[in-house]
Amino acid sequence: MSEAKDFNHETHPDWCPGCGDFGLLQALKKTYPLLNLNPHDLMTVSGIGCSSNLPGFINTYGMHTLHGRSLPIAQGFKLGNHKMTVVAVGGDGDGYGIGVGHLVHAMRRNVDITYLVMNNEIYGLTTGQTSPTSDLGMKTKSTPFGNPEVPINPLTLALASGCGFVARVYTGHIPQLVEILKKAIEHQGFALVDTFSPCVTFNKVNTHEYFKTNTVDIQKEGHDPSDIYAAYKQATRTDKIATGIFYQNVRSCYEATEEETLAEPLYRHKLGLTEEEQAKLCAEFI
Amino acid sequence: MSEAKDFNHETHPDWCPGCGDFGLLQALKKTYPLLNLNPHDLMTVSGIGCSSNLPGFINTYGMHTLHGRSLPIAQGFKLGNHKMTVVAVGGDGDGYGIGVGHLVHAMRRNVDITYLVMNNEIYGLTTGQTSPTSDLGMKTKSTPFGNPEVPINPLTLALASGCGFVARVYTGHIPQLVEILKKAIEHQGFALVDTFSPCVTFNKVNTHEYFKTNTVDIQKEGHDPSDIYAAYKQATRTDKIATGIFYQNVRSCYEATEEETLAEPLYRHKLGLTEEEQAKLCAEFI
Amino acid sequence: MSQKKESIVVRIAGAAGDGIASAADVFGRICARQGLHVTAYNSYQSAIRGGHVWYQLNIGSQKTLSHGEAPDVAILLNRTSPAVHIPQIKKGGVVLYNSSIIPDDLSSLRKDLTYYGLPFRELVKDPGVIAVMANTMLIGSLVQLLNLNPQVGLDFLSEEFTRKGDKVIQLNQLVFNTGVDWIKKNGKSLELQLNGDGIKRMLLNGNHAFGMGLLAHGLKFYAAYPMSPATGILHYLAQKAKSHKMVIKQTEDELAAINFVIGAAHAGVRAACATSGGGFSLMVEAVGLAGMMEEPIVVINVQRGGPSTGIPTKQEQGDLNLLLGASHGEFPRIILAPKDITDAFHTAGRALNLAEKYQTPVLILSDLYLSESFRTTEPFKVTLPIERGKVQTEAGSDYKRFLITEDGVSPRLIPGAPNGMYVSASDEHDEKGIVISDVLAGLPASLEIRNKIQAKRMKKLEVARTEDMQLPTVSGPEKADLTLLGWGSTYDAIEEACQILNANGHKVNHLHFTDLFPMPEGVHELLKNCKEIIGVENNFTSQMCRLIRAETSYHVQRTINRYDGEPFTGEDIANRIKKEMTHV
Amino acid sequence: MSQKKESIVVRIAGAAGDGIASAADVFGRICARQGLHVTAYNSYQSAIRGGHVWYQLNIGSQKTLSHGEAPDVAILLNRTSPAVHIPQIKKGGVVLYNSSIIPDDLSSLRKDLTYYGLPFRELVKDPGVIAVMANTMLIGSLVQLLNLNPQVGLDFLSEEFTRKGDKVIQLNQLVFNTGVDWIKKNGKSLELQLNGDGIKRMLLNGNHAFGMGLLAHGLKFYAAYPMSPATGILHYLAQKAKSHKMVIKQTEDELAAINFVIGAAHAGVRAACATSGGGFSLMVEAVGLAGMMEEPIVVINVQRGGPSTGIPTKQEQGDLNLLLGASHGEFPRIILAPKDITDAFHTAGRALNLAEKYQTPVLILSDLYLSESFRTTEPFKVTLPIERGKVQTEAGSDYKRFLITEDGVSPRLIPGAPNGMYVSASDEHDEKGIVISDVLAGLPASLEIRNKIQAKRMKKLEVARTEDMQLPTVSGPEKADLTLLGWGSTYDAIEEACQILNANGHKVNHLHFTDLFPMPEGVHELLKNCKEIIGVENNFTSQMCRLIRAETSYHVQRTINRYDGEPFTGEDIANRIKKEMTHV
Ligand SMILES: Cc1ncc(C[n+]2csc(CCOP(=O)(O)OP(=O)(O)O)c2C)c(N)n1
Ligand SMILES: Cc1ncc(C[n+]2csc(CCOP(=O)(O)OP(=O)(O)O)c2C)c(N)n1
Ligand code: SF4
Ligand code: SF4
Ligand SMILES: [Mg+2]
Ligand SMILES: [Mg+2]
Repeated sequence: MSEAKDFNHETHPDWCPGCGDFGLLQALKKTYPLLNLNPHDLMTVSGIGCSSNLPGFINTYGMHTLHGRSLPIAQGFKLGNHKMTVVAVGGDGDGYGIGVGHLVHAMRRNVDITYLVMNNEIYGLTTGQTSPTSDLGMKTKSTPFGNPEVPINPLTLALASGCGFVARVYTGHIPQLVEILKKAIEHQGFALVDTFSPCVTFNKVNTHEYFKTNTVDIQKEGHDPSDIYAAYKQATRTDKIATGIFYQNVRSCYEATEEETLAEPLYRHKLGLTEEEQAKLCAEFI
Repeated sequence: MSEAKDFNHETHPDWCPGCGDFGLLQALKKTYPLLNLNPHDLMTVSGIGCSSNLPGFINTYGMHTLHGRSLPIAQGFKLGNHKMTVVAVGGDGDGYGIGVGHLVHAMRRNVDITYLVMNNEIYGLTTGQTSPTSDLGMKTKSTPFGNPEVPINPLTLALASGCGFVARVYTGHIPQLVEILKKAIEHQGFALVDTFSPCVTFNKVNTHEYFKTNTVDIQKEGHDPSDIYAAYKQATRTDKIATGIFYQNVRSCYEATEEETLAEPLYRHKLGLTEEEQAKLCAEFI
Repeated sequence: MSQKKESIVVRIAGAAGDGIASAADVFGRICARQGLHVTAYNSYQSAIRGGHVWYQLNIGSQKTLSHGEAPDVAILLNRTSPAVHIPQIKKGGVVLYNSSIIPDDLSSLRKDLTYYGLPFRELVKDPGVIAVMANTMLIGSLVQLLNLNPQVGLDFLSEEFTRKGDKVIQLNQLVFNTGVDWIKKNGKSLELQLNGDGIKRMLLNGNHAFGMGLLAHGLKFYAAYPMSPATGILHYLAQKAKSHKMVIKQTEDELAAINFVIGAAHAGVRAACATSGGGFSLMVEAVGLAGMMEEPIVVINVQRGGPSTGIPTKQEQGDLNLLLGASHGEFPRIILAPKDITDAFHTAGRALNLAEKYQTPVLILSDLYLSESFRTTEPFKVTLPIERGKVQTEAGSDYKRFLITEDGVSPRLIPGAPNGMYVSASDEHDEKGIVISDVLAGLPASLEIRNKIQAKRMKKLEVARTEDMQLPTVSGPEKADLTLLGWGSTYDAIEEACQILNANGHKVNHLHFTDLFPMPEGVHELLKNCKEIIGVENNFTSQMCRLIRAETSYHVQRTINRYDGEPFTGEDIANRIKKEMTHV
Repeated sequence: MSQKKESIVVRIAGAAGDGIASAADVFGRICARQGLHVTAYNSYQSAIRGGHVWYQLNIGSQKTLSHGEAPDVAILLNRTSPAVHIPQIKKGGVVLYNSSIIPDDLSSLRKDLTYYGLPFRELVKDPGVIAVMANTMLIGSLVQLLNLNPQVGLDFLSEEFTRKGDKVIQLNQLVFNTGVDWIKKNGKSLELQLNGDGIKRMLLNGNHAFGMGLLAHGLKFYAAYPMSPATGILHYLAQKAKSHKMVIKQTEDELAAINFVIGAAHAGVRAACATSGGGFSLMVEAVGLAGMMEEPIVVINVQRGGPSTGIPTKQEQGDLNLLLGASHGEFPRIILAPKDITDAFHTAGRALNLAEKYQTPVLILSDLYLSESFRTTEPFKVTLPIERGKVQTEAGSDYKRFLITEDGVSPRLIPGAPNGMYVSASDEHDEKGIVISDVLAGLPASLEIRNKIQAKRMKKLEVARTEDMQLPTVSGPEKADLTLLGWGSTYDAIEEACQILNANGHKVNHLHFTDLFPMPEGVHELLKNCKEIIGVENNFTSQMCRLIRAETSYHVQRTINRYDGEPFTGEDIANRIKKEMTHV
């Protein structure tokens, strides 16, 4: 049985004091014991960004990779060792900007991994440029006259791409976050959790205060997560910012299509051929 | 006043006889005169694929570029010369596979270009591998045991990404196609037209016959293209394959955010600074 | 000449979609099964139907070293091919064609050829017959023309169509025999000394060999995005996925493909991907990631005519510079360029071993010619045992993933072991993997860590250079007047050129690189001892000669470059050398 | 020594978020406005808050050639900095700090230093005051310590805060004066000969110079994805977008950025993008596209510590190989590496001209040190007229976009002209742009077209080599015993090293490359005439020396390599040379 403290890492997070990412880190440490996961059962994969530094701050196996490429790596790892629980993490730039193509394909492919986006609606690590989720008109270092682009809506994108678990939560709401993380990791197949994780340094609009004031928990409002059209409506409502589980639908995950091959994890397979097997391969060309 | 034949090119298309792409080519030649467009008013931009060969078969300006990169190039060109009408064309692999990240961003960015995807649900030019729109379970050269991935739905993707004009049509239905192309090009902002354009050589499932039998024109059924939720439903219905204009919503296009700069097309601007202007720039650092 | 020819060049030509490749396959297999040697090259274009496509097969009693230049015999399948191909046929050659499709009088084109027009529609009236079967008839006529054993053809057809049932088999055999009989009746077999040695060889291409080589040496994960001429590897492996329990994954693009591979490799799986130059260009960033995170991955780049989309169905050795420079910053990489199909099989295994030995990307350079031309080849036997290097599944008390060691290679723990938790990062890190770029960079202690860990990684290059990289092979006369220098797939063509030149009284030998980078010590020595060197490369700028100069200062001043998209043949090289020689 | 020092090295140190950069800017500007020379380098990490950050300014009456090694004076801003920085201060140096934040007794760390602890909280009690203003106080004390004119500081503050109103100005001036007065009362100004020449120079960094250089030379379109240390160019240009009517676009990634630029360039717009190594790795495929479609684009790669994410806030010259090998296949490219900030301005313009002259990608190599270090620099004047090469807006009767010409450059028609319709393709094409890879590839006529059009493109490289590429500069004594060879941003540091060494009685000169590729004729000559050469590179493998060897066979056998992420200083190089010399 693991405890939250088993996941503490010797390295203190280098995030700014107050950064929303602390919330997710804390919640993960609380969630894993609830799922009976030990540090060595977990592979945390990230891209590049402030948020993507997370694998270095939690005591699990980890890969801290390239900006935008965490999902291909996480999926490749999972197929190589599907007994481990794979959690991909990163920022809005990483996942919805440079990485959005991989995201769209990962959602339809449905490898059983969990993807947590620390969405601060800004590029943190590069010191404050527009991100794909920045508000229209937001002034940043790269858009001093205002962001000219309508932001991506990660939730409708996920719903449209066949994602079987679509949720959103503010990282300051730890109990809700833990609850959702638990369900997301338990979900068989690709799960997306978009977390509002304020950047206290570069985003002076979408602050902790802002999310505390404007979010609403749609589970409390009785939202039915099996109704995809209701989910679309929640994802686009403008009165409040909806949080909670928007949609869940269990469908066969990718690994199931490789059932026989993955009866044993790939990395444990015996390698090489017998002479007969080799000869048989050659015979096909004779 | 242009005529269809003005758009004929000396090069005969190298598509297989019966390829669906002929339909789009023919329809484009019919559409441009209806819009009073001359060959030199048009820039046709494509990626790589059978479908992406189209710019070489029509008498307009053209760029035949890289697999998956037609949209960034088309947008860059349009911002450089927004007086020309820019039409990007390509295949399902080009646009929904390798290029889907650019597509998602182009749709929210809303540069005023038209994007026509010749969707044959297969990789044609590379001789028949699974494409992101191939049916689940489809046997192809790269998936001899069946495609393990749920296909992308380009329409829900477009609706979810803020695309202001979302349509689909079978290239064998020329009058419907011409009608839709006309509206798509007229639409101010990014317009996506997904065309079913059968690959007679490598896709033996989604054939001309198949689309002739299974499509229905939703305009004829009275679909309201201003209702996005109705559009989602049409895009996911299973009784028939819906074609027509699913959604249209005019919002300010990207060029409008650069109104002053683009008062004159960028390529015609006078270049260089006066000595005073140069001195002023320097003075900022003193 | 009184001696009968021991080899013959056959060309089958028509348009894309005419079934040329499968006709060539049938014919090639018939030859191979009689113990003849075959080298077959498909000249095609980036169009699915139409255009001008031809397959050229060089058949011999001895090993044929290239697909040959001008054909002795041509099978023409459509009406546009005579004008293109008849001018290219060797003097006194033979043309076989279906006169129901080509009703024209071909003899007006050239008088010195023998024309056999078989009227398919008249000869075969069976209602089950389909147009493409005319090819089978023409193959039958070819078999008879070359005096090969028709029974081998009949047997092959019956195997080939087993799954389609007896009716189909019989029909095909009938059509085949029609061709045989027609020549018997109306034609005359050629006087040849085509004697098979009875050994049944495989007829396969380099992509098959790469695929089988990976599989045979423990590949378990493969990811790719289709791209000619690399796709054959994907097709081969995809078919073997279930029977050999591999995960073979077509991904959304090449960025994904290589990163999937890195993920799988990190899990402890032997993993590889292949692509062509354009796809490799997209993989560049991740190659550096693998270098930094010390992941054992194998990437095959099957070169084609560039730059950019270029001439995608044509040959070039144009990507060596790309591989040498791939990714920003500095890290160890190994580059291998197998010289033929057998070498492709073994190189695949060797690359998997080296990747795990050095925990760094191993890059293989193939090209369209090696990957797509078919050769008769002795069945492969695995000679290299699978060696996985420093790998462990359990962690000691103070495990350090990036431990500084003498050879630069650190013990690699497969994730999952209790107590071994570590992070592999693309950021610079210390021996434990803890990132030093975040809050420590620039401090005196980190400068030292950085220096050590960068030197550790780079050390692997030096160890590989001395322990594993092979010197170029030298073949032919020892004290030659001229040395032809090549690399990768041009091996056989250069060998053939040497044979031709030496038969002509020259004294030419052949120096050939397969292990390109890091370059072993001793190359300069080898080159210095040559009297005169001509670099032979299928590119514009002599990239290999440039690499040699960068490594050794040796300047190969005279080069032969072919960059029109066609592969070299021995004859072609010999002719160019002869021209060059007049300038010596 | 009786002579007073004419330069001084100041370090401001603390944690990220302590306002170090803006304090350094204020101080640097105050110096610059008195006509002093400033070189300032920010040593920071890949974290937004915390860690150890320091800014080092080398201030001099004469031009300062580097940011210097050990500081004479240090301003310490937080409690963790004394332990790190005090050991590094020059003997007899001075420490300024806010004793309200650092209450510790620092003198226990070193006895030879002078410590001035200013108790900010006691000295400034105004209720409007905020913590970060302590920096202003310390700058005030520094100004007084160095005997600079405080009025310049007061004036600067009033300008700086104009928009924030008089209250803020007055408060800042009050705090500044507090520092001045405190030193007057409790300290002693240093004995220095810091005399400004009264000329007001800019204080700016290389990214500003690139941005302004592009703008001044006709840039109209710029696309980028943020990446340190290149982002400064985006920030600069974004602010100028409206006033100078440019479209400055942040795109979704680097793949998009360069392809946007290609689109805009095709429309006839001067267009560029910049990134760092990782982003450039992603641009590799499109660089080849621009080469093939003959599009005039400029790409700036601002190098940082690699490989992979590496040490992103640190210095390296590690991407030359990447640029040389970027993209599959062969096409012409030009690579320039400006040597300092002024050169960055002019190189931006030159690159835009060369791109249009040769209609091919021009790549600029900068690095973190050049792009992010600040220097006092004379205001820029455009000296290079904008030249757009063979460009036309109207089409003749038989316009051919890829016309074969003597210099390889074809007249470029801006799309939109009636009757000029053409397609630019990444596939190989004929002079009109018609693709030959589809149905024509491999036919004799296409082989000829391919050969000609490939030779045409490659011709541009040869023309550029002779017409435009400049030989390396040589500075210092003519018949030197030792030549230091460098490239790009290390120019000033190597100059400084030469000065130090020559002042020590050595005879050292400096050979410096800015035009890297294609390499002009004559380099070998230059090198051969040197007695002894040491290559000085901010990387592990001496990439420039390797390029020289590949081009000329000349082997620079002795090298100094720094790859710990720090930039060279003259002192550092001189020390390493001295060590090396003992081995001569
Ligand atoms: C290929 C590449 N391009 C750009 C960068 C620079 N970069 C580092 S982090 C980042 C974006 C950070 O934003 P986000 O992903 O939202 O993470 P955050 O820092 O906000 O948590 C960028 C652009 C990079 N590392 N690699
Ligand atoms: C970077 C890159 N990867 C792969 C390819 C090979 N390739 C050419 S076309 C194509 C896909 C074709 O499919 P699609 O876009 O659907 O077009 P279609 O041929 O079906 O019309 C691929 C993978 C390429 N040209 N470039
Ligand atoms: S810059 Fe923003 S995102 Fe990054 S650590 Fe600080 S608060 Fe968090
Ligand atoms: S292969 Fe398919 S997509 Fe390509 S031209 Fe032929 S029918 Fe059309
Ligand atoms: Mg962010
Ligand atoms: Mg397709």
